Amino acid sequence: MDFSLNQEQEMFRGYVRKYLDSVGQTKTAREYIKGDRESLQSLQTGLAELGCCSINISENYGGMGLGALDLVPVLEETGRALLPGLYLETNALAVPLLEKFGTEEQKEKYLPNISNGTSFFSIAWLEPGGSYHPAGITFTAEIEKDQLNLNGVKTLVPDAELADHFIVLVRTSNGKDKDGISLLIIDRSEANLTMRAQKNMDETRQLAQLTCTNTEISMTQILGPLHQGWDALQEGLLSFNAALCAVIVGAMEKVVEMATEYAKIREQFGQPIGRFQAIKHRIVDMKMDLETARSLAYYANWALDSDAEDCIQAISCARLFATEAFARISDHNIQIHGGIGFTEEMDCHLYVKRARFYENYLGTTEQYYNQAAAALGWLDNKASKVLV
Amino acid sequence: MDFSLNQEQEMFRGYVRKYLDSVGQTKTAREYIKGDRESLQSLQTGLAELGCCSINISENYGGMGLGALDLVPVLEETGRALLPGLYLETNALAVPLLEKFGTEEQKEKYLPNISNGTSFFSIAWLEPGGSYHPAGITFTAEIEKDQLNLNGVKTLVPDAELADHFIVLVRTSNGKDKDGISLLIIDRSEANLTMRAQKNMDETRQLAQLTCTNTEISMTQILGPLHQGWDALQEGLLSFNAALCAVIVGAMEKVVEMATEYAKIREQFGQPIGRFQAIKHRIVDMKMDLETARSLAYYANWALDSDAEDCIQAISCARLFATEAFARISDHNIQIHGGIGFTEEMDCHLYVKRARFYENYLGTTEQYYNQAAAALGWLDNKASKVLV
Amino acid sequence: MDFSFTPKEEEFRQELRTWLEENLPEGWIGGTREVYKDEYEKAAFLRSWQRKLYAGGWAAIAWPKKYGGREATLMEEIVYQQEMVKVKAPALVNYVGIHMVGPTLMQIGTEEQKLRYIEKILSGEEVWCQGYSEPNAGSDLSAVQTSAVKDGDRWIINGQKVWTSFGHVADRCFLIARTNHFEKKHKGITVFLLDMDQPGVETKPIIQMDGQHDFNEVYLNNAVAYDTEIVGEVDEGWRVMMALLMFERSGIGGQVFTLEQQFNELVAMTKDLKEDNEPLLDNPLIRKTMIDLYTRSRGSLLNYYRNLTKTLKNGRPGAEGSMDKLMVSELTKELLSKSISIQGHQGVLWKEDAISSNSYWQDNFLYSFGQTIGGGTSEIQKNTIAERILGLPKDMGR
Amino acid sequence: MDFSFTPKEEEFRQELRTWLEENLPEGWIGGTREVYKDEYEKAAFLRSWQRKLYAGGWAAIAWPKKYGGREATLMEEIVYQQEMVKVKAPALVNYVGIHMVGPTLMQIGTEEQKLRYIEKILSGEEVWCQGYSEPNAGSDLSAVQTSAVKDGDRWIINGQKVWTSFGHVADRCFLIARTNHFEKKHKGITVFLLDMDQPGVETKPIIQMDGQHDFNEVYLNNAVAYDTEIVGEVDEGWRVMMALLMFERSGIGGQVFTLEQQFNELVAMTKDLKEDNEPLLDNPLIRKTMIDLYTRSRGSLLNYYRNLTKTLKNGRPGAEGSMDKLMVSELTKELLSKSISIQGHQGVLWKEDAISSNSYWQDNFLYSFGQTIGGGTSEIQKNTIAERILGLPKDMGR
Repeated sequence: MDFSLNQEQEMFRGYVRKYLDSVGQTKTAREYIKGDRESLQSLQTGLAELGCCSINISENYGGMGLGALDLVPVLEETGRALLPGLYLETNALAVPLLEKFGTEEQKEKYLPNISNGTSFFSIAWLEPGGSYHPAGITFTAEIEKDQLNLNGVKTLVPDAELADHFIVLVRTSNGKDKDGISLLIIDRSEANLTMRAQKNMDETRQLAQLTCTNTEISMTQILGPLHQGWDALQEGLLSFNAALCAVIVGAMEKVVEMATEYAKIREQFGQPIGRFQAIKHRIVDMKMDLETARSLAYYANWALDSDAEDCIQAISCARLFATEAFARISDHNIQIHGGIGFTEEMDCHLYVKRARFYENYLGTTEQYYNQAAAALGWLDNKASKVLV
Repeated sequence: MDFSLNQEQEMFRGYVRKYLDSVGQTKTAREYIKGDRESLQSLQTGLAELGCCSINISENYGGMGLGALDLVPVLEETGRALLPGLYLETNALAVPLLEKFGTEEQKEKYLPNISNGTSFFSIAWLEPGGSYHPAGITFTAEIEKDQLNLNGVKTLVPDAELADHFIVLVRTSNGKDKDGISLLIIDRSEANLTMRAQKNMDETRQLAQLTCTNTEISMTQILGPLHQGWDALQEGLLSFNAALCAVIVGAMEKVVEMATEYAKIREQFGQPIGRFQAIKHRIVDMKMDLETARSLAYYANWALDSDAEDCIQAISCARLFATEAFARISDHNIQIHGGIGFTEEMDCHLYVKRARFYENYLGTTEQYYNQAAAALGWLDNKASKVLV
Repeated sequence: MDFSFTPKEEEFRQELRTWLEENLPEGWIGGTREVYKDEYEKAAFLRSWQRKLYAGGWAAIAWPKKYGGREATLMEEIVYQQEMVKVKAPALVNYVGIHMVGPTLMQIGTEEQKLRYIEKILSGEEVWCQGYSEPNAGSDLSAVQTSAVKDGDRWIINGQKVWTSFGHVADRCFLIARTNHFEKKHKGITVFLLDMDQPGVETKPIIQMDGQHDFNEVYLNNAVAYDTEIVGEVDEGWRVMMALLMFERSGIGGQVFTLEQQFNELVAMTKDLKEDNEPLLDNPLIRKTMIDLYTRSRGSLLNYYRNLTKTLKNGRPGAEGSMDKLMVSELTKELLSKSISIQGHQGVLWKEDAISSNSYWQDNFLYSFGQTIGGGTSEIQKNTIAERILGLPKDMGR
Repeated sequence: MDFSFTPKEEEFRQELRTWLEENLPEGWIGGTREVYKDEYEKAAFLRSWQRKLYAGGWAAIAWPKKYGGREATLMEEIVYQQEMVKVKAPALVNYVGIHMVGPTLMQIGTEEQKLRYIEKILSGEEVWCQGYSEPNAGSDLSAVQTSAVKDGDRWIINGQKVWTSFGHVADRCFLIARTNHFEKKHKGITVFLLDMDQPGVETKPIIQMDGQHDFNEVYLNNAVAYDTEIVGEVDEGWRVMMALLMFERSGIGGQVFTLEQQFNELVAMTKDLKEDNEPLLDNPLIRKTMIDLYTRSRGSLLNYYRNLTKTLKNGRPGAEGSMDKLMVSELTKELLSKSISIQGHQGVLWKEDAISSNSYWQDNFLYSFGQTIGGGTSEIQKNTIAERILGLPKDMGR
């Protein structure tokens, strides 16, 4: 029995923490909000130099060939700093998909560049209407010999402006259910895309609407089985969600620290407010939420690495708990800070907004409830709306 | 605008409170638990002498001809004292049903005796399987000329031993839905009933299983329209639930008082525990629950008396809030009392158990959610499982 | 028990409603609202709105007729709030002037002060802000540190105020300062009617988490006030502040009615928005949430009416106002939080990109965090309820 | 990261499992359990069970071999708890003796005390109770008022104890009393090994809200203890009590595994029970509740394993035990509360009339109210976590 990250993992965390401290933690996110892209660029270079981008890429393609648990401390640190950008989407969604479903050509084309930190992936899933269900995919990719003809609109594409590549859910054959959906990699440099920025309440992440009109693209850009991309995506999402939980745990840890520190120094009625049980016990509740989210997140990543029997429910429940707890404790954090917590100047609100960004990101809360129920064998066959 | 009980209503409350104080409030309930039936009998006589039993009975039948709101203060006081017995079922379910659906003969036979406090009604609805839905009714009453032949089992019949009469849901024609269900009044003295006591966690209320095997009873005992008793029952339940809310508010008020008083006198770490915000603020939460339950309950009874447009949703939501809040604050009350709250000796647990008794009494929480949704026009026609 | 309004109250409602229809900007009712280039354009618009209210006799309905009011009854104030919420009327830019400074001066101001200030408050010619909170005196106003030192007939004021709403456009400030450092806590505080247009007063914007700028920091660096600008007695400001709390007879009504409105808009949204062609409201989990919210927002409205009944009977509001404040602010926050969640991932789309026809959910959600803090935090409200209503012991340090 | 047990640990598990199968009463495993005429019959049964455990070498596995233990590792203790929960083994009647008195005496008892008491603890020949809590010292043990006054080689003890489990059948009591009234709070307390069988000791049952009688009041009216019955030094009892807390290495494991078991039984119930022919678990509202409970009970188990890992690495448990206690007791209460609710109105049927095949839901529900109180209330646990883990300021009066 040993339920802890190992020494190497914690050591790696130490390097990343030190580096992010040196660039001012949330400072990069704040500069990104103001429109400055250079700080983020330089920070991404820094992280790549530390090796963050290559952790879970096979050694064949320039990576370290490590697992989900090895990614955890890095993800936690990026969450703590509310890092903008596509590290999570790239390393925890695109990489697992490429590793498992990519052709040799695709792997060679993409993985080394991801590994050295020069390439980032975004994901284009939602369409106007906003449904993550298969029926929500109406973006067509008509097969014409060895070419695909793309027509459709994708919305809420995260950090599109930072992405070199997009994983896009498209319909390669007619229908409304998951059959006929394929995954496609669009290289920004090779396709004619129209992009329109969309305002995001979480301004540390940029969103865009992406439109294709008779865009031609090679069939070789299909990722995974033709028409059967949905199931491939579900596998990728297991990695993504396990990783997302780690990001959230990192953010939650910082929130608990902020609340605790403020409660120690802020005085009202001649007492540090941390002496009032309304504050004190609430921070304890936050701490309990944090530690539970952490246990569930670590276990989810272990289950993924070990291909454990309860892997799916472990991941979906960890995600459910983490997203809800993150929103809950970020809200509390503002109340504990009082008026100052309501200002733009303090970081409190950045965590509130990020929590909302993750709440229904790549699948709604309800869909993950259904996923967990299905994995536990609790869904009769009548129930249709399940992600997996 | 005047949202308060009137002076006469508050004055009547005063008399009842004074009387129940004089007999020791929950003392009667405790004696009832021990098997003593005489204290309750004498208390019921006392309440009848005050006029409690005649409030909402028409003047034609010896009553005062008043409304639901006039019953409220009395019901609150019975809740406060956790009164055993069938006052609620008799005056808030049987009386409205008799007044609205009873034949002249039935009214003359039953109402005067209820009014003078010598007759009490119980209700036999559930059967083994425990469903409050129409499909749960399989107890048959076969029509043979002017007689009914009864066969079936009813469970969880409340305070059966105290009842002279039972309102029984029976099937007078085949089927599984609400058509074919009739309401029947069985007089204990005239029918051959087999009763078996069932243990109730709330020992202040006795339960029994009631079996009929070829029991013959006159057709004149049908209450309301033949085969269409279900809809009649729903109307009676509106009165019942509005009244139940008032009972619960009375109990909740006492719970908040207990917690407040204890928090003022109990010392730990050299402080009255009511000075610790964990206790202090929790009692405030309880007080907020109480006052909200009260507002909703008073309004529900006003809506019933006034036949207001939102009458049904007002009653179902008041019931939902009251039952849940009662359970919640009774639980808190034990925690605030600490170890002593866990003992049989203190009254705390009696309120916890009564709260559980009411939680799903004559309809489950979920059914009342559906009732409220239907009344608000939020249920599409597909939804079938609604009480009304 | 009676939930009706009298014919006279309904007549009052009709008069106001007609006036609003005629005087609100074209397309305001049921249309687009509140899109300003910046906070100064917003302030200019609000000033012009207040002038309209003044001209129509609707700026300060509770004031005595001799000062330009209508001597409205408490129930008429309620009707007024209901109607203003209904049309989402623009904010009252001189709220502090009309609800705090005016009534205070009428009661304890000198004749000169009444003459000098009251009419300009009503007309909006002079906009007021309040100078209560300080960086180290948030919930605890007795900890005020801004000092005023006598110098002839002048007072020299130094210190810092925060959370001064409309401070950037206000002409004058209803300011509290410590005039006696030997007295402890509540004693030794004085209320000044400070001129904001002087070199010693500098305002800096506080940008809120919703990106808006409603509040300011006010830096007082040898700011000057005169003896004639003191309200009541020197060192007795606490009494002035306490008296003030009584003027707000109708309490939190506006927020209660707004919650009711937001709930109804949320119902509409759950019918409009669809997930795979099914309205959100057909989802049993969402429906349950909605019934919980219905029940509790009805509860908060009915609690408010019950407390209002008490105020009507007693002639003055009681501590129950804290219960209304606590419940409505917490519930508003919860409702708005849910309003974002049920929109799914599209709920993060902001401003003009928001998907709901009511594009204010996100802004209202962010703004709601301030509602459980401003005007006394929920924790402070709980202490008040515990101590003043339930008689529980006082907190540490109070 | 590694969630497996070593082959040696699994061997230990198998040995225990086999022994339990052979030694538990006929039909115990998966059958009927714990139906006693009264608490004395129950105590007699539990004494005989402890004798069996003693004979099999399973009564005190963590004890040194020379005192009859197995010197079990921490992980073996965990395995032991898992297996005992799995078969719903009878309670250990001499829990206080084995987990408190024995280890204390081994560490700081005199040789005479070790000889006199330890073996009889193990065999169950002498059952112990603890005399800690008093009517006015619930969460606050430093407020103990029971006094012991020296009289030659004797101490005359007067006062009252409450919440003394098995006090009605215990032979001896591990009792704290104030021996010095001049010292304040934690100082001046002494630990005695009191003989319960004497005229000065009287026990009265405390009947719990679930109708059971596990606890007692103990009245001490000139009860007598001797110098030889003092543990450690006079006036230094607080140190003894603190040292004691360290012996419980495995913490709240039993409750964590029980919660896991209860969750699984609840799942089974929601599949068994039907509403209109549909299993309760097919109801989306109930399913959501169940997934929440699954998530959090998994969370509490995993938190426990993470804290256990720390204990294994540090060689001693930390304050995280308070987090385990808080979470598992609150969650148990919530789960059991839900278990009643989802049974509908039939959930009130009690004892032999209960509808569920597991007829203990109602009893467990009622009993669970004690779990967030006994062993330090949830409020006390929160203070401990806040102060010892988060470094927040100490509470009033502490």
